[in-house]
Amino acid sequence: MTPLLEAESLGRTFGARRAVDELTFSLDPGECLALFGPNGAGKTTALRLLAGLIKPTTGTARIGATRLPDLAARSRVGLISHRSLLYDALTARENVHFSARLHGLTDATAATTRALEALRVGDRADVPVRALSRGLQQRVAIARAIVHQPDVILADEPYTGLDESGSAALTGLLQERRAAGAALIVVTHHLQEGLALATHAAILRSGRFARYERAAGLDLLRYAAEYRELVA
Amino acid sequence: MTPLLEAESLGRTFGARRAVDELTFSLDPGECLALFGPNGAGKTTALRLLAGLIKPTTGTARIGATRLPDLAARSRVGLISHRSLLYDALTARENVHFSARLHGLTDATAATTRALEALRVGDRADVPVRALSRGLQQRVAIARAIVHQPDVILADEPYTGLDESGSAALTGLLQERRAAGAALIVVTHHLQEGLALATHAAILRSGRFARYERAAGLDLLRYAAEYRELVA
Amino acid sequence: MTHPGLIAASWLIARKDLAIEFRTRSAFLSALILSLLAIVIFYFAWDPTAIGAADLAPGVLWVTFTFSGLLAMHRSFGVERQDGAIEALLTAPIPREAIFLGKAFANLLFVLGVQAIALPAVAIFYNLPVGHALAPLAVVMVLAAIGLVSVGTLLGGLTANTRLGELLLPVLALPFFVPVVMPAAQVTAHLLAGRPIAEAFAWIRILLAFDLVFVYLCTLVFPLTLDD
Amino acid sequence: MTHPGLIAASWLIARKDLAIEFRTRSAFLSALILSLLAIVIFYFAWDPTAIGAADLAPGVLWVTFTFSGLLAMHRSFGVERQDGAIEALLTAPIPREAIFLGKAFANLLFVLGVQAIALPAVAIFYNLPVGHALAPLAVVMVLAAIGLVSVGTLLGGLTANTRLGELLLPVLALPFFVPVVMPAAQVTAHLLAGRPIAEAFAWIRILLAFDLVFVYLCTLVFPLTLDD
Amino acid sequence: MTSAPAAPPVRRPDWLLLAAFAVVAAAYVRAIWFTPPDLLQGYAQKILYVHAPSAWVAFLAFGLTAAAGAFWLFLKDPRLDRFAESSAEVGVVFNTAVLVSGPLWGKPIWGAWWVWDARLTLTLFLWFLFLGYLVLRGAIADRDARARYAAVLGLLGAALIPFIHLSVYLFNTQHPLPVVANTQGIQMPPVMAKTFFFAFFAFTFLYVALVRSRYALATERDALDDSANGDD
Ligand code: HEM
Ligand SMILES: Nc1ncnc2c1ncn2[C@@H]1O[C@H](COP(=O)(O)OP(=O)(O)OP(=O)(O)O)[C@@H](O)[C@H]1O
Ligand SMILES: Nc1ncnc2c1ncn2[C@@H]1O[C@H](COP(=O)(O)OP(=O)(O)OP(=O)(O)O)[C@@H](O)[C@H]1O
Ligand SMILES: [Mg+2]
Ligand SMILES: [Mg+2]
Repeated sequence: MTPLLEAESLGRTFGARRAVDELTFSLDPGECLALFGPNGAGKTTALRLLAGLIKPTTGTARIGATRLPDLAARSRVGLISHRSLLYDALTARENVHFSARLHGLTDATAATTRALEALRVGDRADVPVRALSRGLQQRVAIARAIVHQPDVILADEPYTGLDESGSAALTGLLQERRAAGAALIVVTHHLQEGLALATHAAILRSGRFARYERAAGLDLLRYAAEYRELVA
Repeated sequence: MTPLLEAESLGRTFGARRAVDELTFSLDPGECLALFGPNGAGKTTALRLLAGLIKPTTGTARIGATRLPDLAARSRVGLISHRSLLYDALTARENVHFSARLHGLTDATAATTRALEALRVGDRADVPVRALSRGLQQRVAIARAIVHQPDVILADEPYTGLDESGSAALTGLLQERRAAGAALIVVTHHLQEGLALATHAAILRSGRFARYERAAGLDLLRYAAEYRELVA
Repeated sequence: MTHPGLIAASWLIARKDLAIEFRTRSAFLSALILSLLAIVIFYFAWDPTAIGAADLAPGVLWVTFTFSGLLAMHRSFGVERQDGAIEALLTAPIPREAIFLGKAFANLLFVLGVQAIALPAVAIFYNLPVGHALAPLAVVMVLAAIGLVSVGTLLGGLTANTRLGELLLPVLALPFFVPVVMPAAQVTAHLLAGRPIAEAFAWIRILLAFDLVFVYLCTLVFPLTLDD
Repeated sequence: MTHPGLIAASWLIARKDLAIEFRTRSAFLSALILSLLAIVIFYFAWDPTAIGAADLAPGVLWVTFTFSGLLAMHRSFGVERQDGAIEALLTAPIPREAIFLGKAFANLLFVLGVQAIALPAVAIFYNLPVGHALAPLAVVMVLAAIGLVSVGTLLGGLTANTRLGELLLPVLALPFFVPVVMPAAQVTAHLLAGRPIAEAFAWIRILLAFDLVFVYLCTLVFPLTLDD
Repeated sequence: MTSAPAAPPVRRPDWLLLAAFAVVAAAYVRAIWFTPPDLLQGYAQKILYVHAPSAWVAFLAFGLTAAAGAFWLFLKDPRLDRFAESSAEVGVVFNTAVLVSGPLWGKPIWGAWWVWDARLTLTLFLWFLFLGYLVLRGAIADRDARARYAAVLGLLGAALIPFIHLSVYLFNTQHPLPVVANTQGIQMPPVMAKTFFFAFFAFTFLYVALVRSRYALATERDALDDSANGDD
């Protein structure tokens, strides 16, 4: 069976800086990779490459059989960026609905409501995003990213700004997608947060995997200690 | 002795929404308030009021003896906002240096270098901020906010995007300022993170303090449980 | 769940842009006032005893259109940049050309709206009889607007892209405006001078050719300005 | 550690703005494009048999400045809004007037820069001998630029906080440009026609008065446009 | 936290407004049937009785708008702002009346819709100022900011008027108008003059009545979004 998400010596340089350096890995349906690494390690760049937002300087990324940034591939990806990707003059509902339409959902309105409810911002859905607090905006941003129920979810520090209930909602949502056979990559600086969901864990350092393993057997404290010295 | 930071029935409404509802409290030198609360509780608005960025609809805020937004008061405040407040076309050094000059530092250059070193971005200080990763930008933002060694530090989710070493650097820096007699307010959604520094802890709910107490005696787990049901 | 086609996607984007514009109805109104103001102010930039209104009108008209047009295009990508919204469009399963066509269409409506007011205004304030030449003028304006908008939207994309914006590309795009606006201005001059429309046909044919070429070319080139 | 005074702070801000402008030349480039475009359009809409170059040029020049000026003012606060940088200025211990003066000064240099390029461009296009009147022309341009910039910067700040942004600015600003553009254009015409500047003193007096009144007034009211 | 919107108060017929319309009507009956037509201009001249009074009211309205704004800056009394808003909106209507009646009159009299006479031009720019003022108001959500910005613009506008008049006047004296306009000096038989001033009174009365009812609307709206969810 072909993996759902596949990167082959995927790399990107900015000027002289190798932000991402020939990454090779793949995820099957239902797998979730927790991606850790120090600031500037290349995590965001890696996700942007896998979302087809920027062109790789080396290698390729595939969703199922199709290569990025092909249309068919893009349609299956959902990116939770660390920018909201929202139009702040429009309301939460309008933003999510627009995204739903762009993805060709036939029941865009229903899907929009569902997504907003899932993140518990239904009651604030009709004010301009501009007027929402940061955490509420983050919820809308997530709703926008997953309204089309993508097979591949790329989440860049998705818990940023979320309170307890928001985090719970997000975790629930990611687990649900995973159970439905989606492949996830979650970037975060909180090992615990990341490992809670993960089937695999990886540590990125200056663009390369310093570690990549199954999350099953991992002991949080040991892993944390090793991470610390690995990065130092 | 007069408190260093003082809020008297400080309130702000947006349209009909009471974002902050008549808060009254004060901090002495060396005190640190950890401010918790669900999304949309009013934390950011409260900090913006205390920084003199927005006008209160009720009450007043004072730094030492002087009222905000007086010039003398503003000069003693350092705000770590959840936006970077940086010019992304300029380099980290230029941004911080500019801020240092605005605060009338005589040794602006030295202070800039010191601040950047303290946050361990010295080596990336001379690329445009635009080209920095999110966490690195957050470090620069913090450096900008504290380069003038403010007596009052208002930090709105300051750990956002920071990795281990960044967080450590920030914590160290905040402790140092506190020891030097500064008063701090740290907004965060991670109770542990917040309580690590705090002399006081408060929970904001729809603009009001649901709890406000000394942090000393608090047991993290109990507090977490109580917080959860308080908010739910 | 089928991906929206080129037209459908373009239409979605155009509608979204217009929605943002009209979130406060005043957006369009101000574009109108702007062009009126420009026209009125320009009257005072020249010595009316030395220059007849009819001689000025074409230049004034087209500078006004160009400016309000550029404003629209600039705005239409400023909106996208704000919170990285453009990236949402780039990750969406729509052809990148749709982004161009959608925005171009929204901008076209914008510019046409401005023209619809600006022309009568010029007629009144510069008291020119435009009645006799209204039909050909309208044709010229639509044709020119199409060219102007297609090039301008492309330019807007260039300048909005921080990476390219810093290069000289905007300046390089300048020459492409000339062949669009220049004939328009000349035809307008012809018509307002009351010369026979026949003379203008040559120009109009050129305009048409430019439109076809530029709309096609810009749609083609636009995706290149996006991916980084 | 003493807070920087009004002048010092203004200078800091002006320098910062210019630094940014030099990094990303985008605004200056688009201003230039616009200017050249205007010049070109008028050139092609121009019927040399009907109008003498010396009669047309002044208007073209000032129409051009008006627009490029508007661009500068808009840019100057767009920069601040990006990542909330303006809030850093607001929390800094500097008089708010300094923000106005700093930005106004940067904008002034910006506009003068555009003029410095547009004037020769016009001179070449319409082959006008400007040499003999260069000194008085320069004076007029500076006076006019001061007027445009003071009002424009204030309104730029005002509109930057509204939902309409760049669209609203010209709507509010253009009426204020009348008493600037008109005298400036008239004096320029005088000078290009080789007439003695003495005849134009009445105009220059208006310019001066406008500058004095509005620089003062704008500096005074600017803080009102900032604190939320 | 959306409380129920306040029920709009029951509409009572606006007697003052009705009275004002009656008086204006009376002025017209007098103008058309009991005042001899102008010797030169015939019935076209009847326009005068709309035209000139409207012009007067337009200028009056702008003056009062600017003044109200200026006072608001010191007193911060919302009523002043509401008045400014109402006066501006009513003023723009009368101003438009001048700009329509004028050309309608000018076409037969001068043979041109428009003449760049100082007075005409001034009216035109007054109209632009009005529109800009109203558009600006429409573009700001926050009530306080709206009032402040509007006040600022009003002040600047007031300072601008004389400059425009002066420069346009100079513009015309330097080179006589292409079309002869004589809107200077009113010499008319006493009957005409009486009607003329009656019309002035009637229009001023109408202005007062209109502003009053528009003011009531503004009060209502503010009360409404005080109770509504105030986001934007
Ligand atoms: C400041 C604003 C204005 C005021 C106070 C004003 C006032 C007047 C007055 C008092 C008259 C009667 C003069 C007479 O009978 O000799 C008049 C005539 C006239 N006005 Fe205006 N007017 C104003 C603006 C305008 C505008 C904007 C137009 C637009 C074209 C206009 C067009 C005319 C015309 C065509 C006449 C009749 C021709 C004549 O009597 O010379 N006026 N105006
Ligand atoms: N547009 C760009 N131009 C130049 N350099 C860039 C650009 N984007 C990223 N970089 C560099 O590439 C490296 C990786 O950036 P990236 O954002 O992927 O890091 P990250 O792992 O996401 O860090 P963080 O944890 O802070 O988000 C950084 O050194 C950054 O400075
Ligand atoms: N400019 C604004 N206009 C209207 N409403 C606003 C504005 N800013 C904030 N609000 C509202 O005020 C309330 C408090 O916002 P605030 O940003 O202070 O919350 P917060 O505690 O910081 O939340 P978060 O944890 O998500 O950052 C929210 O309901 C928000 O919608
Ligand atoms: Mg990142
Ligand atoms: Mg917040």
